[in-house]
Amino acid sequence: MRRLFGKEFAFAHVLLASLVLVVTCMPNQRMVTVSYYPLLAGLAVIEVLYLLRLAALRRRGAFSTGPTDIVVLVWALFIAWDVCATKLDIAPTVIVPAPEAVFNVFFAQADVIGADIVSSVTLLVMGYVGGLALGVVLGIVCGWIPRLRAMFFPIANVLAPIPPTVFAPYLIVLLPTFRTASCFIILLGVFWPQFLNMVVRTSSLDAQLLDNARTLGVRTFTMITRIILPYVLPEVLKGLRVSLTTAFLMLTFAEMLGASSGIGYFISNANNYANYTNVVAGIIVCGVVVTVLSFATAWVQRRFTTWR
Amino acid sequence: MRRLFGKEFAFAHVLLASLVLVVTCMPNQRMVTVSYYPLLAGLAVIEVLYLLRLAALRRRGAFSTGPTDIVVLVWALFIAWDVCATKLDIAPTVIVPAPEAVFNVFFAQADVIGADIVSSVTLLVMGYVGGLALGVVLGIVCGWIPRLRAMFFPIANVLAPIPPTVFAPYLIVLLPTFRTASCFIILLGVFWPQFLNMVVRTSSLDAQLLDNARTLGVRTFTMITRIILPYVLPEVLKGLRVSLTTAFLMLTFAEMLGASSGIGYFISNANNYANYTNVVAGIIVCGVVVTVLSFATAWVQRRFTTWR
Amino acid sequence: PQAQMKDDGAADEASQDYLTQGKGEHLVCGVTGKLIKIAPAIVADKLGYFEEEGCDVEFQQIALNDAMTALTSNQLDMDLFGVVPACTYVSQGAKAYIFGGTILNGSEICALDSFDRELKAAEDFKGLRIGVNRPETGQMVFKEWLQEEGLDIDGGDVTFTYFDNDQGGFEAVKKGEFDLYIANNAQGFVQRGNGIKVVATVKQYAGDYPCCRQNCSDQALHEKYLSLVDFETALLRGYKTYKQEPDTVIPLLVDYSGQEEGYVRAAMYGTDDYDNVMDPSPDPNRNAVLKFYDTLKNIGEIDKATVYSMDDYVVTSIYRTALDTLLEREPDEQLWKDLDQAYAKNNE
Amino acid sequence: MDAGAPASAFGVRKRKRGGRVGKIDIEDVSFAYEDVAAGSRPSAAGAADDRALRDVALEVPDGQFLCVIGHSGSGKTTLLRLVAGLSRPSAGTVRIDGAPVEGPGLDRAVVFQNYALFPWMSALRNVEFGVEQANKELRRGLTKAQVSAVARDYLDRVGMGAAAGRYPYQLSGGMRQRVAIARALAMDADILLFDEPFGALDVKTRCSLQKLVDALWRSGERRKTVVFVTHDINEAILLADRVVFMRRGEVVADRAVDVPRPRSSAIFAHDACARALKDELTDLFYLDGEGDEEGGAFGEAGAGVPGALPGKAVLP
Amino acid sequence: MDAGAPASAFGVRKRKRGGRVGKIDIEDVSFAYEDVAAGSRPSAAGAADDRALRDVALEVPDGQFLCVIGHSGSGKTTLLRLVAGLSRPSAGTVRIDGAPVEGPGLDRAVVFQNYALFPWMSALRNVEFGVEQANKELRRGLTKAQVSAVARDYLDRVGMGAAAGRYPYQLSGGMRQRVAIARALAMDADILLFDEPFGALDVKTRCSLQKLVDALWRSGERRKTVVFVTHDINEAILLADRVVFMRRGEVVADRAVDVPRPRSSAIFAHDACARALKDELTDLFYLDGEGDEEGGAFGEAGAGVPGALPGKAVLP
Ligand SMILES: Nc1ncnc2c1ncn2[C@@H]1O[C@H](COP(=O)(O)OP(=O)(O)OP(=O)(O)O)[C@@H](O)[C@H]1O
Ligand SMILES: Nc1ncnc2c1ncn2[C@@H]1O[C@H](COP(=O)(O)OP(=O)(O)OP(=O)(O)O)[C@@H](O)[C@H]1O
Ligand SMILES: [Mg+2]
Ligand SMILES: [Mg+2]
Repeated sequence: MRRLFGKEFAFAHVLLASLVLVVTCMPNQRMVTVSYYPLLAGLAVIEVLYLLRLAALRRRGAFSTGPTDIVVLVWALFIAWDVCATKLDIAPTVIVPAPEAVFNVFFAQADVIGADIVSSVTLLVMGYVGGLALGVVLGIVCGWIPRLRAMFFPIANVLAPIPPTVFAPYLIVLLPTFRTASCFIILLGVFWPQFLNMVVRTSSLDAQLLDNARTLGVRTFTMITRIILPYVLPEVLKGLRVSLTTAFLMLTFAEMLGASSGIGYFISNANNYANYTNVVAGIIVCGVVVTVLSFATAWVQRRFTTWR
Repeated sequence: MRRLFGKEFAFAHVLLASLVLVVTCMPNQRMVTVSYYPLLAGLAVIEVLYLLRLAALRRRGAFSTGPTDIVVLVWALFIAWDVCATKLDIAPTVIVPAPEAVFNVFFAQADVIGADIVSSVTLLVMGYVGGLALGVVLGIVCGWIPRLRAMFFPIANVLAPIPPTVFAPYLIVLLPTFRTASCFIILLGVFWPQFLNMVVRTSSLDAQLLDNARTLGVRTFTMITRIILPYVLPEVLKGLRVSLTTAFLMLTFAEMLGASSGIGYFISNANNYANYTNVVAGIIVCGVVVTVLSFATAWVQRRFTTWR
Repeated sequence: PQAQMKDDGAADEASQDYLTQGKGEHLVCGVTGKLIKIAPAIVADKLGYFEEEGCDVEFQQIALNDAMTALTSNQLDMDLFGVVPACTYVSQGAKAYIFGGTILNGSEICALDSFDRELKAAEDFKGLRIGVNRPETGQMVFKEWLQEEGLDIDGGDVTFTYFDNDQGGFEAVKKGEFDLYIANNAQGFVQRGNGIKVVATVKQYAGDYPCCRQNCSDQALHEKYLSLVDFETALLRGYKTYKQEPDTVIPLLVDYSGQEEGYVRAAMYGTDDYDNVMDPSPDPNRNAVLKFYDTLKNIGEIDKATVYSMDDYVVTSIYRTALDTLLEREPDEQLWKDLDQAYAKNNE
Repeated sequence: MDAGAPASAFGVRKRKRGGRVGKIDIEDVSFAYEDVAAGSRPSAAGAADDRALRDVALEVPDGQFLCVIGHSGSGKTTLLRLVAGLSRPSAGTVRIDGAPVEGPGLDRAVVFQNYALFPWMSALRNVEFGVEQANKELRRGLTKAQVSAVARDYLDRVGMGAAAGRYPYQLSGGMRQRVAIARALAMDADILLFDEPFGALDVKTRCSLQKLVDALWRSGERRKTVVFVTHDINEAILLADRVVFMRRGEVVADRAVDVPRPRSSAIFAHDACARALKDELTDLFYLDGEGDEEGGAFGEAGAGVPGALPGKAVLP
Repeated sequence: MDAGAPASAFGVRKRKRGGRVGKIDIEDVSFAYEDVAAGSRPSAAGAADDRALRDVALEVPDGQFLCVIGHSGSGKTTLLRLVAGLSRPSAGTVRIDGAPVEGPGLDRAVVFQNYALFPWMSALRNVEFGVEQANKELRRGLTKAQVSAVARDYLDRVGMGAAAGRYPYQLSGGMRQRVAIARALAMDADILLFDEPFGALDVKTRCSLQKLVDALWRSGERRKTVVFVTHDINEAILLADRVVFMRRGEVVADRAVDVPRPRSSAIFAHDACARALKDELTDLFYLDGEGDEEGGAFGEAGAGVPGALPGKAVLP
């Protein structure tokens, strides 16, 4: 308990203090036209989250150096970044924007970014859930029926690694709206690994479990819905995180076609203008959104795993 | 044994015959300037592979409808494709090129495609192997040492889903050549999932195994090299296929920066000029290369799994 | 109209009907990202010109490469980007029509601040390693020019390396991997202070060449012709505002793109120390397009033996009608007179 | 599938004509696992006679409690699987009430050593699922409430009523086997097949479950036919009407257990017949050196380690 | 780590002054698992006294073969883990030759029920690895060839010489335990700890391994101290110098086994002492109803199902 507020804790706060000093007092070498208040606000948010985490750990009586180590790393990075970019201007100008400018983006374009997040998350969740559901259902059916497996498993193995983005033109022709096409790209990205995984799982079902089901006179439909589906569920839940990562990878590309908002769109648009202030801001938003979604998946996973 | 050459086998060959008839005898509606011999050669290759597969199955005494079902599907697709595109010209002109034209690409540009394959496969293998090795080693180290785990696991979870492509400019600044930068994009794509997976595996090491090692007085280095590494090896081998898929997905994007050959380059270049004949040819090459690499990984997997 | 008559005329005289039909139709127009190259359209939209002309247009985001797919499958009526997709689609027998211009020229050649070689003739490029932004039309025109000047562009005299991410290209220049990098308008401006300067433009070697065009689908042309005319009229008015009222336009574009004012001004109008090479002219520029079609053939990106001619797919009548309308409305406006003169030079 | 099984309404059993319900005939049955090695040379398998069962003939009358004992690898499980319909004999026929077994059927309920329960269903749901399946497939026409009531009833009978809502992972090994037994009984099959159901349990738990099985079997309105595979000689003698001993895929001894019920461990001290049988079986077990994979005791220095692995181990 | 263990060259054992090598003192040791529930209220654990061990005091002289028996959950494994140094006592001290145990050490070799071997190493490599570790950590200065020779020697002694190159999955359960025993012996630790090493084996294999352990222990140049946990009363009496019986974390009986060696199963028929001890322990086992998680036999209809799960089951 005591160690929670030991040397490391003090060190983190010394670092924070120096960071604030650097930001506020050291003279800028690089021309920065924005105020540093948004940056300070950002730092404050990080600090508050860190303290909340510590408090939560303390309540649980668990001790972990994790949060403090992370926050130390974060402050150190911020100091290096601010010193190299804004203060001494020794970093490459375009691709290393000033932290002040990056954090200013969150405030100046809060409404745009908010809308982007909503748009991306909707698209992502639709593609993600659709891909998962299709992957699980088709995977189980193909895995369970040997003939389908023998036919589609090799085909899927060839198709899976082909980047869904090359199918974009076909999707546009085949699907009613651009949004559905974008959605489908994410869906494909999530679908293939899930499908392959489910086929393998289902076809390597525990022999004893199978015997058990067979002696109960279980037929195909019951087999799939009552035995295989619950059997693979923990596997599916365990894979949620990884699938989310894949979905996120696809998002950037999906939003290149037919999106008019979204985080991926925000980043690639900024990229077009070599506006790395926005690019970096976009990446940070990415990170935050992913973290939140990760927590959501972790929750879903915990919620629906009733047996191990 | 008899069923290997039953009704389905005959049906596949009836389909093949109709396909050849359609290709050679039906009048073209669409202007196609190339001969249909390359297409016929392609079909012959598929047929030979199919027969070889059947022969192999027969030798093993195993019966599977798989190859025949697949080949039936392939012939049906070819018939539909040729009829809709070349013969009746009812498919969208640009994005559905004539199969004759697509197969002609393999012959007309054989040297280019050959060089592309070599270039891509080298890049792919370097990134893939590098990503795997780094992911496994760092994953085990971070998974085994609780403090590192508490620090890097959350960080990795935030960084992993950010598409490596947004780091492209930074990679170019930091790395000596384009090729290494491209390589690194693939590496990153493979690294993150592997790293996260290894951290989870290592930190949830079987308690009995751990006790067993502890009673033998095993220290960190021996623990990692002699106990954890071989313990997670089958897991790593099982994941080779999935990682390969990820690596391939990244390849297309990796080859967008500074490549002057490669399959991904070939496709995106063709894409730029809406040359879907080349795009489709590229996708087919992709499929073939992936299949070959898949077989290679499967072999590696079998070869190095000495215990289960 | 003469171009149009040549188009389908011989086959089907009766089909000329479409030239007087399709007013007030809903148009779906594809745009890519928040690019301000389409400034006249943005201005016309923001200032309500489309509504005033009775044109009901909806802007739809779409990737450059996919716009033409959507257009040829009639999911889009028109788009404002890309001359390359239009040419390549037509060369493969698809129906897509260029009916106006978006950008003329636009590629700049950048190098390190320390780069001091004179680049006057093709000879001066010998031995240089050049990075290019792949979709940039200027790089294609430039390659053709070098080729015509007798250089081997496949590594013998110059090497080309392709990038889809401009920043990657610039970083490569800074590291000395490339001597030159061909990028789009205003990238040179962004890179100032990053050790990069603009050393030449493609235009100075190869003359005017088309970049983004206004393309429309077969269906839009034949069923929504008068709506397209109204669109063009509003767009021309937008062009006039762009030309004459920078102080109205710049805030609009800043707002649209989310970029800084300094950037927008430099990109659209140039500054004291930065010349913008891009010209957002709405003229379809038939002659330049046909020449560019040949360029693509010459550098081998479209089939040299293609039976389809771009001739049939550049429709100038829409622009002509819109310009006539405006000449009638404001007979004294110098801009319209200038455009009228340019039209004659560019399209006949 | 189960042509020979009478579709009987739950609780009220209609006896088939001839009065044989649950009679098992094993007629010269042989079985060979399709081994990996065998794949390349299908005919070689027969030559070396590595059949898991060799011409086993056995008749189990209706209502008999048969225990099968024998060394590891002697083919007990294989025999049980054939009766359950999970494997099909390479030669010979298994008949239930005269009809050949074509596959698993709801006239036979099986209790396995492991995986006897579905881990994602609570104890109650596990039992309900069995009853539901029997109800559906045999058209017994029970309502949902009745299914549930039957399941609860049997859980109560095995003393698991209070733990009905728990998931298998929340139950000890013994509790799980209780639930599995409840399910087998609740399905009201004609024949019960047990494959070392208590093999993984400790002595005490084992003992209490033996008593439970015995009591349940005896208290049934009609005694069911039971085939019970075990390693434990005491267990066999405590439970069975008849014990068969298997060695290398053959039945080498077939003994009636003429000991009055109810029985307890005291019988080994007081009942001469039980004692004699135990001694005989123990001799069979221990003196039967050949066929044992655990050769090579201390002092024989390396000798006696058999070249052949148990078949399971060489599967991929 | 092992301050009390003499760093002895292999084969030649230097006795510590005072001559005590391998004496175990368990001094009023208690142990409570940090349960999930306990996390929120650390003090409540002590109140309900759900400690796995309660003030156990036990002294095992050098060279004694001690068997620990008791019901499932009585704390046998926990006790063994404390001696092995895998857990640390909540109260009290475990001493080896007077020095408190700080963690696992190469002066103690453990044979577990499962996972006794590393599945990715061949039988020989498994044994070699143990010898290598002991050699490295205790600076015995053996060459690679010597290590290998020692490993081979012990594999031969347990009759596994011919199967040295096989991987664990290619070995039967009994063969695996032979290898594990070979490793424990080859490491030449002062103390051997066995946790139900034969729990998963069938009767026959069990019996042959009991003989093997007995023979190896007796034939050693010096008898090692052994703590052997088992469920099986016969096994305990056959092997041990002394048997302790545990119940609910306490030692409730502590008996010497005064039966001359070598022993065989015949002792239960002929040796009065063995018989008496067996009866006494059997009584302790069976008549000891409380503390048993398998309550509620047939007829008690739902009563007796305990509310508390075994601790392991509620862990995450
Ligand atoms: N799936 C399998 N594939 C190949 N051979 C097998 C398989 N299962 C069992 N065998 C072999 O068949 C023979 C009989 O095995 P079976 O499982 O019926 O024995 P068992 O008497 O049940 O043994 P145990 O007491 O160990 O359960 C053995 O030689 C065994 O090695
Ligand atoms: N990891 C654990 N976490 C919490 N409680 C545990 C844990 N392991 C054992 N227990 C509890 O501690 C007590 C003693 O367990 P222990 O494993 O020592 O018993 P045992 O005598 O070895 O039993 P068995 O014969 O089943 O192996 C039991 O009540 C058990 O439920
Ligand atoms: Mg068995
Ligand atoms: Mg234990």
